[in-house]
Amino acid sequence: MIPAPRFTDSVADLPTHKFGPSSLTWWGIIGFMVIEGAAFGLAFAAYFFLMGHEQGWPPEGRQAPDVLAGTLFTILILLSEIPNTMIKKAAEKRDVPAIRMLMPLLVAIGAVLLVIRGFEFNSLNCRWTDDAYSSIIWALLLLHTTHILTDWVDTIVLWLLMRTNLGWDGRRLVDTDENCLYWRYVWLLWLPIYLMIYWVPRL
Amino acid sequence: MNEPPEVREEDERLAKEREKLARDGPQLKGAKLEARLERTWHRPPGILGWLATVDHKEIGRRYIVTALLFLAAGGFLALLMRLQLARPDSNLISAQRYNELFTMHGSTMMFLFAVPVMEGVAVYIIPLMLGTRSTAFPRLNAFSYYMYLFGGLLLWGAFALNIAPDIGWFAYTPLSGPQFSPGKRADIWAQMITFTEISALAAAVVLVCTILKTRAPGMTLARMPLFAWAMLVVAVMIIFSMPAVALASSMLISDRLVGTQFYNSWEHGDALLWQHLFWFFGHPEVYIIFLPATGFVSVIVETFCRRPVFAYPVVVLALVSTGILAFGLWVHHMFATGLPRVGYSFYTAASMTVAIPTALQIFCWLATMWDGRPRLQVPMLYVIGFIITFVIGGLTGVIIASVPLDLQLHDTYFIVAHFHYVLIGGAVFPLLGILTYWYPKITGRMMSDTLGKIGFWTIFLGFQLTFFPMHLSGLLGMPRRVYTYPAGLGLELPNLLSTIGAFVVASSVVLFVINGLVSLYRGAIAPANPWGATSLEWATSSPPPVYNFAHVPVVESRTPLWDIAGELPVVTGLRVDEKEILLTTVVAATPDLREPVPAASLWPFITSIAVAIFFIASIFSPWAVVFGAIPSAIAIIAWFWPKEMKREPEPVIT
Amino acid sequence: MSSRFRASLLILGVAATALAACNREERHSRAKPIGETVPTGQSPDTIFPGSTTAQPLDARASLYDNNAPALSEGQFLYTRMNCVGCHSHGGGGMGVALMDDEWRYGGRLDQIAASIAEGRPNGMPAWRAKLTDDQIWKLAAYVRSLSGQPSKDVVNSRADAMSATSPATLTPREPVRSSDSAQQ
Amino acid sequence: MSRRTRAAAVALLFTGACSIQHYQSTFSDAAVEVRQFNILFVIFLVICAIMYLAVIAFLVAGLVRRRRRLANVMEDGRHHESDPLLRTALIGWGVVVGTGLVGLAIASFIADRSMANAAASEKLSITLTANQWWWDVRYNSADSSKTLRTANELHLPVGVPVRIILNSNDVIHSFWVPSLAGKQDLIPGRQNDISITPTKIGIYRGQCAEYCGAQHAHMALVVNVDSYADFLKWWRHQLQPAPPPATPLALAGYNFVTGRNCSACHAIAGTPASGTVGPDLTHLASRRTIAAGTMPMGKGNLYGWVADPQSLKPGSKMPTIALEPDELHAVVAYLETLK
Repeated sequence: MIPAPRFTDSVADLPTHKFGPSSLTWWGIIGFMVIEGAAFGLAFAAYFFLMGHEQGWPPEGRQAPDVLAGTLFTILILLSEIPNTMIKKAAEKRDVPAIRMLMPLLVAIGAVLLVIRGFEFNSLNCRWTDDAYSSIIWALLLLHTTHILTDWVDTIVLWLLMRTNLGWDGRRLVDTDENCLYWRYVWLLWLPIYLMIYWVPRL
Repeated sequence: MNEPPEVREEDERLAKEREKLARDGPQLKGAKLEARLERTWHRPPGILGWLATVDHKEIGRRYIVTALLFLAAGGFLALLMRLQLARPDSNLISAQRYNELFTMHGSTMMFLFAVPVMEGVAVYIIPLMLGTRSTAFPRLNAFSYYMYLFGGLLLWGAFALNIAPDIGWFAYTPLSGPQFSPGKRADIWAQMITFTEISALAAAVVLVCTILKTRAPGMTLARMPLFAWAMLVVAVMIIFSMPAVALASSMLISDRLVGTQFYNSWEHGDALLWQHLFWFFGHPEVYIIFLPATGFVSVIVETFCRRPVFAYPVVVLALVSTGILAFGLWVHHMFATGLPRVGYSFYTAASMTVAIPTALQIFCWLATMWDGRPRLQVPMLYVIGFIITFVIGGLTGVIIASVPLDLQLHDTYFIVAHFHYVLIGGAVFPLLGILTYWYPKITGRMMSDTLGKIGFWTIFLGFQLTFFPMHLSGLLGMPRRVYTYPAGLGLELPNLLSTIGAFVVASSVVLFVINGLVSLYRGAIAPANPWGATSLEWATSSPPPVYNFAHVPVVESRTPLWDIAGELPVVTGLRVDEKEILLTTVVAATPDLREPVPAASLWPFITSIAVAIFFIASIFSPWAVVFGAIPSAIAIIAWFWPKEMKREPEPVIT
Repeated sequence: MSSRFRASLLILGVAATALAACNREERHSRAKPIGETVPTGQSPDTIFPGSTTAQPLDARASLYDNNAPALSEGQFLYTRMNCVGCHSHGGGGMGVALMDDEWRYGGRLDQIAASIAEGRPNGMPAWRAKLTDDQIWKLAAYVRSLSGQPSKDVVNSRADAMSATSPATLTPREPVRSSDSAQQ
Repeated sequence: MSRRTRAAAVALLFTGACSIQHYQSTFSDAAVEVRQFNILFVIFLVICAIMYLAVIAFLVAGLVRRRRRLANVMEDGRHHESDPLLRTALIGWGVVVGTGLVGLAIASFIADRSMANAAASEKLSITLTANQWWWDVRYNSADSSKTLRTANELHLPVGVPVRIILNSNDVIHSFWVPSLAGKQDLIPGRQNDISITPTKIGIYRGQCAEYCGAQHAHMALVVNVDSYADFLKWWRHQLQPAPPPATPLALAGYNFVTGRNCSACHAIAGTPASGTVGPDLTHLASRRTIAAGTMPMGKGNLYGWVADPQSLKPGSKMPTIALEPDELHAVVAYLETLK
């Protein structure tokens, strides 16, 4: 009843991992990026929707956030792309020692970023309960902080992994490569948020 | 390269080992191969193994059964509501309880039945249809089921504890906000949303990756079964629409728990923000439920008309364009909110445009029947019932797309009639048809034909009796969501008819369940391909072995099993000592990678427990967000920590 | 009630949740039997600031003090009966502050109810004639919640109005001074 | 036209649907707006019916047609062929559906425009404020002595375009009088309006059409469309303050209502009772219903409502007041004088 097999060719010599769109996890990560992108996009839409029927933005009686902490954060997260790219390249070149050397740097940067983020919450000049404006900028900042946090933890875990001999496993190198991809996404997301929180209210 | 010597030696040793690795092929086939694969793929025994399974067939079965249970529960609530509405000024059910009933009914049907059941069917059948051994990310798949289950239990547990939400499935602010919904009812609703929407998103990612990357060699996008196309579109729609309701409900719950002001119009917020976000999700949601059903219809029509669906490219384009247009319609749920009228005309046009692809699809099915040789077996009967019923719903949809008409009909029983014609006629009928159709593949036995036919006619006629009169109740001025109505408005007769019809429908559902259960033990043993169908799920035994296919099949046309001369072309060379599937390229489906499949694991289950505690606790204290996140994070890390402490023997190819 | 709830929570979570569900979410829309009244133990002339009375807590308090719908109806009355006029949103003004820890005439639910019903010196009018006992109890429950007394899961974070105070779900529970030991 | 429209609508969809009272039904021609609705509705109905019949005809034909010995099916090995005629038919079908929809869209757009234009010329302005679960009605007038407040009942002069301004005090409600016009939401923090030009004297019933909480089902309002003369008569009468109590029983009631609980929430013009939480009671007895259409006005229902509103309309903001029997008699006796 089940049709008999007619053997064509063999896939025995195929590899078990490649970088980029061939990798299954690459598609998974893209999927989750799109999900988060959609969520952020809608949050942005909500921000401009609320801004849309206001005379002043921020609403009168409120002052816009102080830009210092946010700007520091932006500069640092942009700089973090340098070690990030180096790690990505190293992963593709299977240069494990370089990865082992660079990853702690990325982890450290992440830690500093989180500290600065703390100061950012302090420099918003409002509490989330004050009004819808305050609520939405708190929400944006919080949403992005969760992304920093999750990718930071992920980076730490990968770092520990790379320090073992497992680091030489091609599949782990693909993971590293894709973690770098995700970090890029995280700082790309930040740029519009930075503008919306710190500069749109100053227009 | 620059690895240290011990690593290089290790690699060479592994490379030698690789030569000895067991692969399927001419030298290893038949019973011997099946025994080896059985050993490799079977999950650990016992209750723990049951919780740890990552087999898409087991998970799919659980999805389907759970969803059908919620369907029964939601339907039971509908019966209670119909009893209350059978007579005017009835005091059978109190206002508060009735409001809980329709909230539970709507939320259950939309979030706990309609979407999950479609995902469940897809999770079960798609890998078989595509000729692969597993879904992508099987652990994520398991996780998504558990999240869904816990979300459902949360909602119904609350109902049992008399804290059911009473804000409608749409939860409009400010009624659902802190001031007008005191207590926890609304928070429970919002967290149920969080559960189901995480589950749906996870399932969507699994399906997209499965459909794009694990198709059998030769199954180009242009040869992909229409059901796979439908699910691909649906999964992408879920990915774009679900975040909207996630965002909206998070804003709602933070308004309620920590006093944010998103929906407070006195503090620069806006009650309509909720409606925009909710319907940006809520309208695509309807198509997320309907498009899989069109996939079912295509499958059934193809098999029972004995020819491929007419104008395949048109159907595919129709699916895609529906998926895109669905995101441009949400405002037609808000015509009465007083937004600028000119904008409304645009949404009228858009809402009408979306009728065109659907009309074309319907034509293609009818053309297939015309051109083919229809066999009127039970699944085909459901397709005919689908067309007769759904088209009415589609046309009333055109009617309410018009602003002046909608301003009268909006939020009346006319709408209730409309969307039940669309959702029951358009989704549940094909679902019942496809369950009858795939039942032998899933269980290995056929469903009773006579019971099936009786069941079809009772549900078809009962449905018309229930919902056709609702058009009339609406036009006679009966608004939705009222727990009673006064005598003398002419509403008595239509409501009584609806109530009677509801019980007819219920009885036929019971009949379907009985048929399903009896056939499980008494049904005729099903051969591998009882319907003489053409897609790959019929190329393996019924029920399929845990590894789906002994060899990975190769596809050479759009109708593989109809075009092979006796022998099914296959590729060989996958490992049999490790779980492995074949990845192919996205468009041309040429073999690309051998992907190791993760073993069964308890971590997805443990993670879902941690996350469930996290979410439910956060209803009662915002601090739970902080404390709950930690165990969840630990569980997730444990889940993703690579289990194989021995390294993969292949070189990297960049 | 709330203490009993917590105790039983430790013992048997599910049962407790059920209990909580029934009592905390139930709407007592049907008013109390005819003839029942707000406690009149302390009429204005026998009250002087700082007095404490060692009477047991009125049994009916448990119907209101941790009941979400009761609190929100109290909130409705608080604004619509214009308590805001004197007491503002609890911060006080012409009238005393209600969100601090000081209770001149007792911070216990039945004592607050008595204060509302009977009125107090220096301008607090008596509401007995204007509001039903049920309404007075609900109003008292809301007033008591202004200083964070009830458990956090029955209070509203905010009203749909100008935000005057920080969310009730986040207000710390004030200790109750110059009240009596029956306070939970 | 619209009578035929209605007939046609009924004949087409639900035979015999019109054999009953229509004071809350869209099958009506009591206003310009609803008439336009009916015309448009029938146009849509006809075109949709034609499309539906086409589909069903094709379905039946496809199932019953007699087939050539060799069909384009798998058994005959021709399943990759298909009837060339069908391709042209597909295109034809696409064109037909497309044009049909375009036509409907245009018809809808025209109707929408003309309604908007009708709205332009407004003579009478009313402010309707929704509350859980009753309607607060205010007739606006430049002269403040002429603005009048009532509840749960609208009186409109026939033939006069009226603009109703819609607000809400709490949650979202929706104003809907099916026999006169479509609905419009009342949204807290926003202001909507709707224009109606009644063309037929009569009594119509409207109902809140957006779920607004426990008693959503009991939030109706009555619309009286009167001749202009009758409307003015009603108007002048409503501007009068409440008459002083005549009988001693009514006096007792007056004292209770103005001195006790009632006055905390209700206002009665010409008396100390000036609460704004509940409906204005000045001419309560002249209205057709009690508690926003929950029950018809009458002595018995008044007794029931005053004695125990919470079991008649559970959750309503009107508390059950522990009245002694004599108080109850007195209160009802007084309320009955508020004609």
